[in-house]
Amino acid sequence: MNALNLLFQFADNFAFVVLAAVGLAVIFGMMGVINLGHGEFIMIGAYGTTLSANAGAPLPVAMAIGVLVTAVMGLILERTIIHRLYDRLFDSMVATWALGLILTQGMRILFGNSIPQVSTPLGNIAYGEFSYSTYRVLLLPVALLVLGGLYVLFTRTEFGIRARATIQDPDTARALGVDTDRMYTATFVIGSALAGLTGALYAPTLTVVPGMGSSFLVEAFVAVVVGGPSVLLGTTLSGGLLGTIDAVFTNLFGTFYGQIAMLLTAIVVIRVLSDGLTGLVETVRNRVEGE
Amino acid sequence: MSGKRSGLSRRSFLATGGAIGGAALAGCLTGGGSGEETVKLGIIEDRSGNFALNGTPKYNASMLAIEELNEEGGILGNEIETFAPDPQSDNQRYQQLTRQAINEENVDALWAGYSSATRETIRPIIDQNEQLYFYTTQYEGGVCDSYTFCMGATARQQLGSVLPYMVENFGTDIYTIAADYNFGQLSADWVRVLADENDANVIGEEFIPLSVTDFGSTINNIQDADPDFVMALLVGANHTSFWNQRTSAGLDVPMGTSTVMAQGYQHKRLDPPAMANVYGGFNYMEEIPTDRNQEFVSRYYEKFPDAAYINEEAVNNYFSIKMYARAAEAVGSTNQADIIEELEKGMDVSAPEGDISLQGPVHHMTHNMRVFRCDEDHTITVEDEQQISEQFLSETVGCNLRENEETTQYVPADYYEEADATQE
Amino acid sequence: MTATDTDIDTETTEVSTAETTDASETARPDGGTPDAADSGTTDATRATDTSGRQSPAVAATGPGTDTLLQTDGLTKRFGGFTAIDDVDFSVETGELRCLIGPNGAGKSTLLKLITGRHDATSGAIYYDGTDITTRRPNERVDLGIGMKFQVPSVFDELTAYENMRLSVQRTHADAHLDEAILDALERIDLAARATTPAGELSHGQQGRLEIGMAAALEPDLLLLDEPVAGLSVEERNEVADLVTELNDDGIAFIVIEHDIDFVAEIAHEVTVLHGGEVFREGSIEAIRDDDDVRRIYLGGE
Amino acid sequence: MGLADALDRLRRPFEGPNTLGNGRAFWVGFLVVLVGLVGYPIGFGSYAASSAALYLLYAILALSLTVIWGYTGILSFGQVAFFGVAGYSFALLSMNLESALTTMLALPVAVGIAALAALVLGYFMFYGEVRDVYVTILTLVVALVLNTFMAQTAGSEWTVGSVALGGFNGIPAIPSLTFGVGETAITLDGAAFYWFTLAALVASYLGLRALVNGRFGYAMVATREDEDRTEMLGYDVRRVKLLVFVLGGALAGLSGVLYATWGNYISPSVFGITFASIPVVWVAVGGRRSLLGAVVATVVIEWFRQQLSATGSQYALIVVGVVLLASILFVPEGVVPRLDAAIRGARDRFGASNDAPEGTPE
Repeated sequence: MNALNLLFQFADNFAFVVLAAVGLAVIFGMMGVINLGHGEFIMIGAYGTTLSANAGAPLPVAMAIGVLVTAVMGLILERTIIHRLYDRLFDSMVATWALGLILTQGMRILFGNSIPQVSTPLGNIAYGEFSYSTYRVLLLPVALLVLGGLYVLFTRTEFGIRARATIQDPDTARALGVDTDRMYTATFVIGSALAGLTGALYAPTLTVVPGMGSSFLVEAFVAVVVGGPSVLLGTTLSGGLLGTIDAVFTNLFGTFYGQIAMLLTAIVVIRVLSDGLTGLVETVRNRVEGE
Repeated sequence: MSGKRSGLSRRSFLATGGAIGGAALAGCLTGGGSGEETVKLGIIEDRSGNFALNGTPKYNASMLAIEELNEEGGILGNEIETFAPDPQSDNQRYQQLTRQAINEENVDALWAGYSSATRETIRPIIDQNEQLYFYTTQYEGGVCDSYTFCMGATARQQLGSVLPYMVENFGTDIYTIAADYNFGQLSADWVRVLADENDANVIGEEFIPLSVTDFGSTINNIQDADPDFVMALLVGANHTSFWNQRTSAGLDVPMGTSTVMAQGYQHKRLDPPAMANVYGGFNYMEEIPTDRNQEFVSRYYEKFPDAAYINEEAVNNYFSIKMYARAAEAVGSTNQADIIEELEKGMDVSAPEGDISLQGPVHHMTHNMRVFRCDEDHTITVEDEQQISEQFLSETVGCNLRENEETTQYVPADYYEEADATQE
Repeated sequence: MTATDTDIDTETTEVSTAETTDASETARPDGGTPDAADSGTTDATRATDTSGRQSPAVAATGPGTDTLLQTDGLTKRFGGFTAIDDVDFSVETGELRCLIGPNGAGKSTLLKLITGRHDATSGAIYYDGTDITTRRPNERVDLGIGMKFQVPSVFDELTAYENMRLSVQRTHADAHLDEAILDALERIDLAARATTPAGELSHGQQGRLEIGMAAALEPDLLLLDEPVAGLSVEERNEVADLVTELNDDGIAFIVIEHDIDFVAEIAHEVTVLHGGEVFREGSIEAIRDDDDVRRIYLGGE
Repeated sequence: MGLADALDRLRRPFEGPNTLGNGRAFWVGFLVVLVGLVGYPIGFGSYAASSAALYLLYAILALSLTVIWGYTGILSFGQVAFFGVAGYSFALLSMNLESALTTMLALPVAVGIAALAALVLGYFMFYGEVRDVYVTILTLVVALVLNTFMAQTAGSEWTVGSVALGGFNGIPAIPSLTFGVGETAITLDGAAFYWFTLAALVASYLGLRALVNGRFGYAMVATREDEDRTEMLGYDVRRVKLLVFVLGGALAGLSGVLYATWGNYISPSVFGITFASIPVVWVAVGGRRSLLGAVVATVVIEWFRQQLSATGSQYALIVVGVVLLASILFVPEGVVPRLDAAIRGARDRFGASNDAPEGTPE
């Protein structure tokens, strides 16, 4: 087993888990809404990107359009549907599942079963007899940038403080003059935009078809649950853990074992750590501070 | 137009549903499967869900064939009706719709399903009802069934055309990557059998779950093994990601296939050069340069100007519907047992791919197999062409449906040492 | 936000689980809980406190003793914060004991340790001859410990009848169930509201219903956490009567209460908790006149 | 009077505040509908019966989720795991030991295996203090593990006895249920299968009505409302949840066996995320605290989806999505409880009701 292979595969897997999960994690962690249409939001981002690129936009611009389209869609859906479903966790699951159904089939009717795909830019990194797609490897720093950006947004800005106040205690936040409705809307739009970004980033390297969302959903769910309640730390930690496990098991035993190992890890983590990996970090920190 | 037709039958269904039970029962008894006054064909093809990409051209081509037949006066002087629901790529729904087609719509013949999983799901229902059924996808082979006619090329035919070509041109070390399900496993078995017959070696083999979209480790594994060529038997939308990823990773080993381009037209959908240096063994691609084919292609796009591609399966639907019509005319009725008997005598068929023939005793086709090459610009050229008959059932197994009733699927592992993966 | 002592421990855990943003930021609430302020005097109180302490107990409960409940060196820590610190505390059969102390003294935590809602960090709890330290809450209920929470926590969506049925069906066979439920409702004066969803009952009625449900389990020891907080004078008296009546039937009580008049009305013995430790124990009169108790209350507020 | 009283006594165990539809009028309606359902194959033939049988067996799956989710407050997203496990178990048992006697025995054994799987998973979760949405996701992940695992069993090494697991393609040619031995054996297909399924559904429905209105039902409802509080009344909440989960697993298993024999086929797609979502949809639309709601919604939704699919329209899935969205947004408590409330409202307005008001203890 080549060490660089393993490293690149890890980078690839880590980025995939983090990017698949981050939009779902923001919406679930901050609003308590499980978006079963998350995969379809990613699909919309990928369609926005691919269609813009096909229309002649340079790839970075096309990606920005993909993100924007998804964010606007998130805004519209939040104002019309999602905002009625706060505090109704399970209803929101059914509703977003239905939305996913509508989005998938809607795109099929509008654009057909497939659209011309964009090719992957940036060539490859060659080392010895091996090579790896540069673009896929670069998704790791991009994933880290996304996480860093969210960290700054939620901890260092006025908006972030208000948003967190809203989540912890909406009534008090409202009494302090925070427009909590707007905070929820903004959070949902950010979550949608992140899903759109994931779609935009993977548009040049995955197959963009109406049903593509389902390939993100499982990883996203598993990562969010394994991560636990703290959105950013949790997503980062589960990206690290699941990425490593996938890379190692895939390399040792094959792709099937990589998938199974990841799912089994999720089951064990949920069982052993009721608050996910962040719960573990919390406990350890409390213990250290307690001494 | 199909919407209108099925809308009609749906209304009549609702009407019967609303009527008193006795009347509906009487309707069931009189509307038998061999009614002379109408001809009704069941066309159950996916137009939504995972297989919509492959199913839609099949649906289109069926409608084209039926329209052409109707313009010529239909079958036995009757206009052809259709029952054409959308099974939404859901096998359980296929079961329901197949039962509806047989028991309620009383279809005279049935075309249904893309994947072998679908075929195996509905075949018990077909056999139980002794329903004439055409399965048109290129598939793993081995189905010896008194009521099922397999119109697609088998893995042995498809791989048998491309694999010897690859060995001759690139070398003897083969690395197989295949979708991890029944079709992929059996196709990989055939790669081993054919490698042995052509004095080549399979130096590596990897089965990839249908849900996988990330091929980083697979690409590394191929580079590690350093084969002369790869046999890529990948299936479905997720696996299509492989081509972009192998190109961007700089993996430039030539690849042979029986499963991409002719089914999911990846060379049209992906940006060049994703499919560069891919060689496929198929009975049909719409790029076949013959006049007969080009004329067919223009008829198709005239009827469906927005259609994306004509895939291998679409053409199999097209010629088999025409073939069915000829058989019905020959026996002078739509009696299913008579038509099966007629078809079992064998038949020469003029198809868009060329002149081919039905091998009656095994319910399979001798196809005009070509090796197609996709270049840097995604231009398709024909590299090789030969008639290849179905051999596994007719020669190895010795299946003869003219003499014995059967509903079996045979697998190569029972007949070839090389195909038995458990031996290694 | 009003931080009553009961809320301290739950607050700590709640905040840490509700923390949904980056955990590296404000992992825990600021250190300035009311307790941290109190426990500035911990060392001093520990010195005075030793005299009131009982000798380390062995399982001195059960048949042949008068002691129903005994804790031995009971300690509970939340992270770095010690809510209950090495407490030895006992209740006799049929006794009615009040538990008082300033906010953050650990009164509710002690009750939750006894009911099993919290697990002890160290120490042991004996009840009626059994070591119940690691028993699950429902097992402790089966042994005869009942509990009424601070905030009325009846099942809001179920009717008063259905609420009561949940208790009564544990002690009665099907044949007598209906009768027994109505009797139990009668006893707490709620028979007329049997079909009303509990969430629509008044605060006082909910409190009575909850005590009634706990009593219907036929416990030997009932724990009440601030049973009269927020009630009108009339409602308060009804609760006092109910408690006295049940106590007369032989049920022992541990009652947390701030309302010293209410305490005086019902209690024989009073235990004062402070900073997670037993500060004083004695008759209500003695405690009332104790200058140190007065001082910690004033200092604590 | 004597007969009416006797009938009233008969219905008492099935009534109570935990179910909709109490009182004489309801049971008269129930019997009328039941007679209609029993007569359906006679009126409409065996194809209609076999179509309807699918909806009825799905309704048993929906009931299994209602009892777990609606009554006990645990949303299991993985009911299909037990459905599939039982279906596969039945296939492997009946095909390995093919005889009338063994298909008869394979039914309870397969249901038992599903219940055992639920017992193991439930013990693992509830005695490990896994709660709320984490139970939901954990059960979903279990279904997905089974999906991933079964989908890769295409190779010839994955054979149990004489039966290949078949990977993605699944197992075809599963025998139909057969009762009796030798010449006297009755194979359940067409109308007979429909009646058997209907009987299983009615038995499940009535059994659950009796359960939720009895002692244990109260413990379930209390657990749903507030676990800590329930524990303080001496109930072992973990045990309550585990028992309900096992019961739900067994019912889902029964449904799964019926499914496997309905189409003589089972494949890993029963463990997939699409199929896993569907019971949640049925139950949410029907009203998750209503057993009747689950049954009605399942039958109506599945019939509707099938009709739409048969039209071949590309808008079929969009229509399904829109209808679901609308029902969640505008009828959040579920369609059947809403109808029940509307009927009772109308009755009150016209003062025609002689029945005791709902929820009155008797």
